[in-house]
Amino acid sequence: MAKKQLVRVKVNGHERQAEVEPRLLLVHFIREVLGLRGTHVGCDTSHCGACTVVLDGKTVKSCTMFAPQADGCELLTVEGLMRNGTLHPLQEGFKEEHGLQCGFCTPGMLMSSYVLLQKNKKPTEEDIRWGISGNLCRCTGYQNIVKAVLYAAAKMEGGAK
Amino acid sequence: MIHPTTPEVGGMGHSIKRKEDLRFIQGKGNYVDDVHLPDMVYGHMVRSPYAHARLKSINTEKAKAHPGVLAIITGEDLAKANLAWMPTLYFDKQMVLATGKVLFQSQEVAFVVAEDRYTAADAAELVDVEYEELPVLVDPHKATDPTSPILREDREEKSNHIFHWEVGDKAATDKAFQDAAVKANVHAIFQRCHPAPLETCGCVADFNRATGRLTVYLTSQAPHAHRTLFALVGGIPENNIRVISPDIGGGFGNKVPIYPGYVCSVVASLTLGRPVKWIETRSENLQSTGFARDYHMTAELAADKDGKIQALRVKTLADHGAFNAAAQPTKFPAGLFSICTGAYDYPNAFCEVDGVYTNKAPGGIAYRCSFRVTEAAYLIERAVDVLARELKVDPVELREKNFIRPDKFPYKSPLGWSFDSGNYQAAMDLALKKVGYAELRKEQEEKRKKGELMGIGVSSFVEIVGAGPAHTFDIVGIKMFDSAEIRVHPTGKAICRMGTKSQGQGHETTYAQIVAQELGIPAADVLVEEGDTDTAPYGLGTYASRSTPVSGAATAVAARKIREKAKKIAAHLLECGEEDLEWEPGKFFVKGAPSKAKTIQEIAFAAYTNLPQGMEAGLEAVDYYDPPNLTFPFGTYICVVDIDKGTGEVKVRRFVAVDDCGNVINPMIVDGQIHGGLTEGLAIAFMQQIDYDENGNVQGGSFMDYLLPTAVETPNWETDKTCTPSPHHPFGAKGVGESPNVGSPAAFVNAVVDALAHLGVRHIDMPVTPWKVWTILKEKGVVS
Amino acid sequence: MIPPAFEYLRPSTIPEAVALLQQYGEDAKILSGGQSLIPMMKLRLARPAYLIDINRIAGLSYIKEEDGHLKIGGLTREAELEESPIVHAKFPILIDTEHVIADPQVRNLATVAGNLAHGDPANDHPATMLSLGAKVVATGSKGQRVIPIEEFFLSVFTTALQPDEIVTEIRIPLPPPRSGGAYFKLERKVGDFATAAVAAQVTVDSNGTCQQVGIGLTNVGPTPLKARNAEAFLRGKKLDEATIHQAAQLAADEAQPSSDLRGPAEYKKGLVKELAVRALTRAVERVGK
Amino acid sequence: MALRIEKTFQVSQPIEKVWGLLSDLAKVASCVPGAQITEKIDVKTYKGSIRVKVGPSLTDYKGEVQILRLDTQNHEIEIQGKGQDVRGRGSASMTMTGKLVALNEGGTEVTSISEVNVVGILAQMGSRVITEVSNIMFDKFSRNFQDLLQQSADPPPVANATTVDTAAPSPRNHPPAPIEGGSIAWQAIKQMFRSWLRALKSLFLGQGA
Repeated sequence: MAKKQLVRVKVNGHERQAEVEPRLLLVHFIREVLGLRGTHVGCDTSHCGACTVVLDGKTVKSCTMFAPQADGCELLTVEGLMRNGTLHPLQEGFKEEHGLQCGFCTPGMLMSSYVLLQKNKKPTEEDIRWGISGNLCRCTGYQNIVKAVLYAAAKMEGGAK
Repeated sequence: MIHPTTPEVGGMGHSIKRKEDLRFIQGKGNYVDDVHLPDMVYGHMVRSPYAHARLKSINTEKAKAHPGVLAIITGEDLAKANLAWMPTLYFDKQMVLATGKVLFQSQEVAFVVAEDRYTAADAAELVDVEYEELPVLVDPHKATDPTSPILREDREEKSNHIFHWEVGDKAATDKAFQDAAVKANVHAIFQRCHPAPLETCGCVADFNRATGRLTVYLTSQAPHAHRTLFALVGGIPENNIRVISPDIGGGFGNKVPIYPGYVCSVVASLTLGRPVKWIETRSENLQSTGFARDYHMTAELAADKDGKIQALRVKTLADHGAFNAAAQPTKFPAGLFSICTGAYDYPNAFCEVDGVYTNKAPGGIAYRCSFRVTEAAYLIERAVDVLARELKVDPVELREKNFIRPDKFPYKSPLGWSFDSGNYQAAMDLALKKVGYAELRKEQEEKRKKGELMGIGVSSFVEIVGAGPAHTFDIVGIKMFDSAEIRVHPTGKAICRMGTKSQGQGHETTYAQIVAQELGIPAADVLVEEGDTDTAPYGLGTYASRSTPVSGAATAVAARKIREKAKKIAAHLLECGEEDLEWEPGKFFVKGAPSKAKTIQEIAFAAYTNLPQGMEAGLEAVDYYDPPNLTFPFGTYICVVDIDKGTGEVKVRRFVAVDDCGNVINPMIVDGQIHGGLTEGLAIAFMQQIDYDENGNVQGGSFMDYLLPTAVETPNWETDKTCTPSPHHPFGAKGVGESPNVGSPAAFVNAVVDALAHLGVRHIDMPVTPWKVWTILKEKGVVS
Repeated sequence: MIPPAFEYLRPSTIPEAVALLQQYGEDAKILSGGQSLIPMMKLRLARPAYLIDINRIAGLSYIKEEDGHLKIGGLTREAELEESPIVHAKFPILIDTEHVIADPQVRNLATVAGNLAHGDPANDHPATMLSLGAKVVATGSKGQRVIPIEEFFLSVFTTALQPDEIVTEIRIPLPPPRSGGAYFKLERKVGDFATAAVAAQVTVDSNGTCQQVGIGLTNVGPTPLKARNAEAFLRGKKLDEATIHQAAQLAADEAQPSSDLRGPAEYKKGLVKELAVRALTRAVERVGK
Repeated sequence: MALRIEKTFQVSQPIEKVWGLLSDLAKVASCVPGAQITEKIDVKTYKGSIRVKVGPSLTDYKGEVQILRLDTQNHEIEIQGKGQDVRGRGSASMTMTGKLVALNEGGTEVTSISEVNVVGILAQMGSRVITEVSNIMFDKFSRNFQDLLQQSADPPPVANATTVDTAAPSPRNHPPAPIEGGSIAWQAIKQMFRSWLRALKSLFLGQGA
């Protein structure tokens, strides 16, 4: 068995660490070692984006990284979006605009949208569609997801004024 | 017709926000892979790389010796327990783990159980299976050739032919064709595709040796039916089985059958006395679980010279793969395919279907569809377009001329269905207006002069959903009723338990709205619970757009039973006769004296505290609803496409969808269903295909080649509605989840063919890829 | 899907990484962005015994102008190129390319160098770099060497890199004034490899006569292809519509596609022609800007 | 995945000399690196295994090769090779018909028509590159065959007009192979797997490395 690696991360603001086999995929580290099961696995070829998390401010597919690669990094998962018991505007937007059905893609969608809005405060519909193009949804046809992100963008802009 | 309720009550017609969303947006859903039990171990399937091969030996010694490996199950092991085969949902059987030979690539051969999933995967590679490759049968048209290998040695009948089924009046239909002034035909393949919900299939089987109870957490669209099947197949007393279908990450028909992985997990848990988790990978999902369609169809239409259709003749070859695992409960081998007469009124039809085995994954499941309705709707809507070309009339005009008129309902179709209600012209009119049809035709004419290619595709589909009446449907003999159990608590809040299972359709919200509508208890105060067979009343599950037509009806009827009792209590409280009371959602009041009223909450409290003499306490009811008929949702879809001549790419410029699903519970959710279904229709029309090469290798066995549209490929959908309630449904609803997937493929393909019609193009098979379009343009000399 | 086990090594300098490559030879594999390697490992088609993670090597991630070149570090991510002001100002062709490589999450990890070092004829940067006349800087046990891009791709998934070499930099000559470039790709959906794609970079003189031109083709042969005949044809000519069409035909003739799920070979040749017209036309349009 | 690959090349050696090589499995096998003949069933049939190591991938195949038809008069040989991945993930088989025609100038024209069938994960996941790789593989096969002829003949062969050097030969590809016997088919299969594996290690959708 390969030598275990110590992986230290700050996940949703909390320091966590564990010794793991180096081949442990980041998504399994998050789900099974950290116990954060909001991040999902939907494929095996890096296409679906259900496993999307934010690593040092950037979205990554956590099924296409080994846990040791995240050592020393800051992770944000869907469980970390809520602040002080209040839904993030994106979470609110997904609910208000019916941006989800089965909910399986939702955490990944939220994380991609989160970084999209960090980089682009007033995205167009086109920007949003390209911004979530690494995330597959089988239920919604994306239309209401786009609306949900626009809802959040408007709310966040409003809040900033 | 539907009594209006306030937004606070949130009865039918209100777009209230979904109750289930709160947990999903916080990452607190509970899907099967999220189930984590103490001492849980993991299963991994060893699969055949060959499409057809004799199994010479399986050596598990090395794998067993691998540290962390707990058990390895083979077909021979299962055979000892008489479990090597299991029944499919359609009068066939399927190997759980292969014995003798393998019949399709990725077939299940052995099941490895280990302490963790990494170890299980490692050990699976150490299972040494020796195969002898056999000739492969891929082309269904060659299935009955004398030179083709016989695939199923287990069957008495030494043939790859599964069934021949026919319906309709052959003689009258043939005669109509002889007499017809105009005939048209189309040969259309509805390609093999896969529902590919974002969550794959999986389970956690937990056999408790101390109690003798088996709990199975299952990605199941039909938990009760699965419990019964486990009991029948496994011989475990049904009271000792509990199936829990937790949150389901999409189903679309994929999660109706029982798969070998479930059975192996149960066997492993029984053997080890530990919980066993098995979650399939995406490749396994696409390559081995229920595929859909694979119908090779020919339709002929006969019409008089004015374009009145006289007859339809259909001949179809159905490729079922290695086992007929069609997950369908009708009495007909081709399900409801005989809805293929469409929205049109004509006297004669004849339809025949032959099913065959090939070396492909088993199935024939209903992918967002009521058992072959998608194939049928696609076929007739394509055929009508071809006939319009033949007659040189506008496809809209031809449809309008032949529509079943509203006064003809209930309409008896030539293949035997009784259509409940419809107003096809109304949906057509609204769609034409919304899309601006006349202007588009003008634009097309001008573009053609400039050599530009644009097309307008119309589809006026009729669906048949809501399985279904006991005379037509059953699953292993169990009738296709469904159920609801409502219990109103003393404080006027309620819990509603169902026999169905949401996979994203929003049941927790919509059933609550039905209760709100019927009892006036705010939807927010109604908890809806599904998926636990220990607590929910028996039901057949969610597929075939049956939740609203069947369980929705049961909910309404159960609520009405409660209302009957509530009325008695109200009369007691108001000291009047029941006949003096009138109801409006939320309260009974004395006729002519609205202030003399008792709210449902007051009545609920009284049901536990202040009952009339002799009445038993509590306020609850159960209903098992057997629908008197199916429902027939319909609509008109119009698609506008532009074709890039240089690349063959088709761009969907606009898509107008007018749906009629009768009375609507939650318009927001209905719209969401339509968006999703149209997107799957788009994917089927242009992208999705599970193909096989000549050696039986799956092409399209991962998301690398099984193409699902992203937000970039998906257009904005323009939706609208007409409303023609179902006359036999308690609140006039029809069901909607599948309409967009059933009705849209023809609209897309008709649009592309329309763009090329002036070049003599009459049909293009799905998926309509850029290279297919370009090749046609090249053949027609449009590109050099 | 579960990758097979491996030993994880994390060097902090290039020499350390090279030494590890030498030590473990073919049993080792460099882990950079990992967006091609890890999916392969998950399918157990790749099973390196040692994974040398170079992501923590400092100073390998940069985009800078120096010595008449745009220099891209060996660890520079695709997304960084996409966001670089220099690239936006001077290399619109690279922005085109970024837009169609895989998807946003993959671009956040995948490196430009990896996109080349992989030697996949379906990757997008090879064609772009061929059109731009880039050079690949490889560092190995014998030091550093500079490989012209046209000598880099040897065969399907085979590059000129030696087993102990790592791509540490990519150098792209800064385009002279009156240059423009574009990349046109047809993909079945976002995230897919190209059915075919064409990169074109042109420089014209004040009369509009073509001085320099580079044309690269994606996924229409065993290696990324440089359309040399088309390039030769264009040099010294005015880039009008007719000329562009003729050159596009030459490029199509140079393509050597195979039939596969993305379409028959004939279609792909037709696509090369069409996309070459579009890429050259856009490149010429961009000259003015 | 089924492919048909036809290759033709000319050599300066006389037909009998070329035939001597083409019909001798053991000799031909000497240029197959990494292959091991584990068992000689008879003069026409061998069992063997190949360990293929390409970049990060290591794969073991085992199988059988046999001469199906040997027509000395017409200088035609039909060879079938079959290999199974020992991890149980698929197989490849090839039936190659080799035919020699004497040229007027004294040389020989060698034609091979091969039907290759690939089954399993390589065919599932690798269809986009199998044709490319197979073509290259057969080009290499042609070249290796000519190299072998050249080694056993003093005069250099005539310039090869039909084959293309598609890859720089890597020294690692040609270690002295401890092989007792083998065949053209073995070599072909061997090379095929090498190439496929090289291809497959790279064909996944995510780009970059």
